[in-house]
Amino acid sequence: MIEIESLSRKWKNFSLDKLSLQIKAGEYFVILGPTGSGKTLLLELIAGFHIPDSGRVLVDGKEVTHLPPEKHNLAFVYQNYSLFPHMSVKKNIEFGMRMKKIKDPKRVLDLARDLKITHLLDRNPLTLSGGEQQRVALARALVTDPKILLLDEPLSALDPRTQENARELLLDLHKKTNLTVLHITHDQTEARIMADRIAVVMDGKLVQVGTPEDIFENPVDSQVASFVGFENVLKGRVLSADRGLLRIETGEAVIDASGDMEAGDQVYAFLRPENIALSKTSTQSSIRNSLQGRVTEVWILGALVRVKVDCGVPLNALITRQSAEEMKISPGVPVYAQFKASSVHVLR
Amino acid sequence: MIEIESLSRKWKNFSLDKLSLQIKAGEYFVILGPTGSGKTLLLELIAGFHIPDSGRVLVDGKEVTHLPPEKHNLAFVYQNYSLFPHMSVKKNIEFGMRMKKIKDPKRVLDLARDLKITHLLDRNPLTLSGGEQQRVALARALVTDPKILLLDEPLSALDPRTQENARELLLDLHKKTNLTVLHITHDQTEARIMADRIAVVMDGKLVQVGTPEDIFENPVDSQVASFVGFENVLKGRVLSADRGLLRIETGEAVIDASGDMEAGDQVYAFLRPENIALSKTSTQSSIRNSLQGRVTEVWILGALVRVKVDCGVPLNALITRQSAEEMKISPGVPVYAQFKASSVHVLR
Amino acid sequence: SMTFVFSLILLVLFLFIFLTLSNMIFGQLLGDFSGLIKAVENSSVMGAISLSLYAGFLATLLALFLGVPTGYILARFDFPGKRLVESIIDVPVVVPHTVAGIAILTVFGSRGLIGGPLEPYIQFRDALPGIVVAMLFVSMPYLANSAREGFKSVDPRLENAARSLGAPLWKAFFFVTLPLSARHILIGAVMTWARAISEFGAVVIIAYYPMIGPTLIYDRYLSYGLSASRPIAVLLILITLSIFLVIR
Amino acid sequence: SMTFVFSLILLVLFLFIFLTLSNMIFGQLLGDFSGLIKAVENSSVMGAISLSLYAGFLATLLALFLGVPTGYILARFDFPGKRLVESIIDVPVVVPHTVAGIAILTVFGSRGLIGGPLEPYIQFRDALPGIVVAMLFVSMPYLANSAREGFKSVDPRLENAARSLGAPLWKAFFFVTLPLSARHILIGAVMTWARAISEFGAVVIIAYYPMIGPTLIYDRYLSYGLSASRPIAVLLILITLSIFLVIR
Repeated sequence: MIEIESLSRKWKNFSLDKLSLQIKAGEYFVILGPTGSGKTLLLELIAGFHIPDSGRVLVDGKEVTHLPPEKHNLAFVYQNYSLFPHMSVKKNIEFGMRMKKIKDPKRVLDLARDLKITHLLDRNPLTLSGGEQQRVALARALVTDPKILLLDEPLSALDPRTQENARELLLDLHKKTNLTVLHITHDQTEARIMADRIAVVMDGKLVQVGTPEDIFENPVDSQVASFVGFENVLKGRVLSADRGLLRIETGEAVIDASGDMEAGDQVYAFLRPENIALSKTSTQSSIRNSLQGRVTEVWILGALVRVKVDCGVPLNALITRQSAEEMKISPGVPVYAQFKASSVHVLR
Repeated sequence: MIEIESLSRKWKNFSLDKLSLQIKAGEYFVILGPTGSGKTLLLELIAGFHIPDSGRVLVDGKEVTHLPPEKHNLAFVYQNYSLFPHMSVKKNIEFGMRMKKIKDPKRVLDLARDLKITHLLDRNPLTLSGGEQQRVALARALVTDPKILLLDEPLSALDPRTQENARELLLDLHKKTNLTVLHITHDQTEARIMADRIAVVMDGKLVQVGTPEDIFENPVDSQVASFVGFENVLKGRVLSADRGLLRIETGEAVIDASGDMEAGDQVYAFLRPENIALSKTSTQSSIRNSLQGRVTEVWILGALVRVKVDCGVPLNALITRQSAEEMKISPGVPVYAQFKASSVHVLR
Repeated sequence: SMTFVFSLILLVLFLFIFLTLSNMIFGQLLGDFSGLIKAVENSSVMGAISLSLYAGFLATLLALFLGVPTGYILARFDFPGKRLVESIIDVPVVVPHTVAGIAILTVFGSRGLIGGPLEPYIQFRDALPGIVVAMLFVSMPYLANSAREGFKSVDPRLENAARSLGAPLWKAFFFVTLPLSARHILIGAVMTWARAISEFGAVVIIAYYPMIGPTLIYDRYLSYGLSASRPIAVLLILITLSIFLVIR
Repeated sequence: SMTFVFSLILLVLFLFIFLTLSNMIFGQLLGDFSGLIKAVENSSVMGAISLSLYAGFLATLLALFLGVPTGYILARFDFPGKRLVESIIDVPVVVPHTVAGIAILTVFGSRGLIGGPLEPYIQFRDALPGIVVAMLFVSMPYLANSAREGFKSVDPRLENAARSLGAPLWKAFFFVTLPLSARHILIGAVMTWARAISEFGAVVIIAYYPMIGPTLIYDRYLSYGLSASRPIAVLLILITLSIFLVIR
């Protein structure tokens, strides 16, 4: 368990401002935030590489704020893995045991087998692929059996295919060993897939903590909303509110949404492009918006197509190439943009 | 018009091997190939920065193979834009005119207006964003009114949003000025969107030339096929062939495809993940394959979900998150993998 | 802690250098200021110091003329024997100073390979040309290496871009490559000049006369002892350091 | 073309350095080989050369002891006045050699700030310690700068990783940081040693005797002329260059 109490620190261009956070034992906790938001600084403060300007860090109830890093007893894996380039993979893994004077050669071999790096033990780390380096870094960090694992952007140096395997590996490790994992990333998809809970950090401040559902379905403010992928931001006014069902006027369109606003409220409606479907025919219903409009721009992005539709308000939709071809989507074509009322996220 | 005749050159780790190619006047021509395939070397040979070991380069019918680069009369824009950091944006754009002793200040201003960089003219290029730098580099290259524009990976240094604008800009420029554009890239989507014609270069050799449709629907060999996104590669045997409609046995499945093979032929069938739809119900027809299978792995990739299905052969499908949720796709779930016979590309 | 011990050692090193120089300088300024004034008023002292600065300047000019093109070739082209050429150009840095003097005298003396044929036209021994050649020999590598690093730091694609815009190679060099490596070359020139005017051993062998600053200091020290040579030493270093500060 | 002209200039520079050294060396080897043999058999010649190598070795050891911790602090920490400290540590490179000698004599002479109190225990003037101090003063910056660059090239995250694995700072330093900057430090040590044994001006002022190689060359040149000093010069440079080649 990690308790962070009102932690502040300025360092180079980064700063953290009175950040408090509790991470439960055994949790897979992800800190999500854009590049430069101070995430790595936070991780380095927890690991003891920096001393905070104010505030405390407690690990399992014991204050470690001013202890040197070697007394924090947690495993730390950097984005670039930071393997020692002058030691073999085996020596890298044994390093922690040498420092802590633990003799247990079997543990190195067991861990190497679990992480599928037995065949790499005599290699130099510089000759390994990104995915292999990561597994070695994990073995090195876990060999002395720490209870807490800190991961600094663990997937961002890997190519997409290796990322898939690495995610699986990390979740597996977490499940099997009952580790508390604190993982930082700027990638919302990664956070959504992996986290038990997520904290969103922006500009050195904690903005929201919650389950992935909380964060991705109910972002607390517009900054979080657009960071987690609600690209369509519609400014409007609530026309009527009836038991949670809102009618909102935005631009020259009226949309249905759900929320606890009142008639007359000025609101913002957030909508993900992938939640907007396009159709040649209208299929109106009480819980489904269907706005008539006209395609203004089309961009093919591999298997997906991004379509801008003018429905009185401009909407960005993301559809498959196949359906774009079937509907012969191109600028000027009339379409209906359809989305569920429940996929509109409304904030004041 | 550019004619390349049997061009060979070894340089560092790159080499070109007897490459011949003709680019027509006014064409938007894309050279597509993986990193390290020698694309940039080819472009630098055309521009005269290297002398080929053998072969010739002709521009508008005139041989330029051994002329120094300043006599090639073509515009060259590097991936990093290579703006002169010790000159203002304006001086950068004027450089070509200074060298060619052309005095026409209006041309600089007109071009700056067309490329929307008038407000940047007094800035230092190092302070510009990637997209701005690219527009300045284009202005600098085009100010002396060349007939041919060579682009070295022009989009790969830009973030995705800026890429969209840059594509539009390049296509616009091409349309308005009747420039011959030779654009190299490793990105198949970029090639597909932008090219009039595409040449695929691999390991220094020309593998295929054709329209985007030719390349992406009818790759000549398995190397090109998997490079342009046919991720599913099924090895099989033609059971029957009837007026272009093939039945192919692969693994424990039989699929329909089209091609001019004969019964008994050993073939490879290529299939894009985005062309495979998943469904809970079978909708068999003569031109649509529908293979019964079971989900083995699921990976959420933002708005898309990648699903591995075992249908007697393993198939990778790419579907939207929405439909994955509606079908409650998860490992173990039975599904039908459906794809048109026409989206199977068959090669011997 | 380790950091504390290391900081103490840094302090010792700093004090060794700082005290050694400041003790001499302030000892002179505070203890015997009139000696310094006398040195300034002495024409042979000022003549020797001026000669140091002037000969150093000439050596630097020659070094620029030879070192800038050399640096460019080494930065841009590969050729067989390149590593040997680079090593030879670096050798003067490690040659003991009087050995360099003997070598220069052998070649540029009146019976030497170069000095012999040139004897009717130019005198090296005990003359300004000899001083300049000795200074050039020991300081040359600084300029050639700086220029090479400067040119290496300029992306060749900038040169290519200039050429595709219509610049022949020499225009690309003068309008793009040279301005962008000017800082490196300037720093190299300052180091070359400083190395040239600091030289004693190589110069004293080919030309005891006319005396440069370091030779005069040695001469006074031998004839009249420490107190007679120290004012000149202080004067020389103060002038050198202030020229440095001005250039930076 | 420009490339051709530049290549010619490179050739001139190369020949200037190569001919100067090879003319002296081959002139001796081919023209007066017996003179070289006599020098090898002469005990005062071999004694002076050995003293050069030995004193240079001691200066390098001291430089390592002082320069490695200094380089680490400068690479890893920011503190007020850091730029001043770095500048002062670099000053010996630009101090004229006889000026350095005068400064060292001022401080380490028998009436000096340090030499005075130490007089009963250790003699600097005309003694090995004086030679070593003079060599250390002029060569120190090479080691401190190399070590600093070496430590800068080691990612601090490697140190952090070692510490999170249970290593206190000094173990992280000795097991991770130091081995990874060993190459830089070794190159710095070789340069320091080369600079130390090449010094003449600073050494000759604090200690004409016991004679080091460069001093003996100068002494023989003054007393007996070029032909008497050249064999020693050739011997010294051959020994120096071969030690270099062995180390590299």
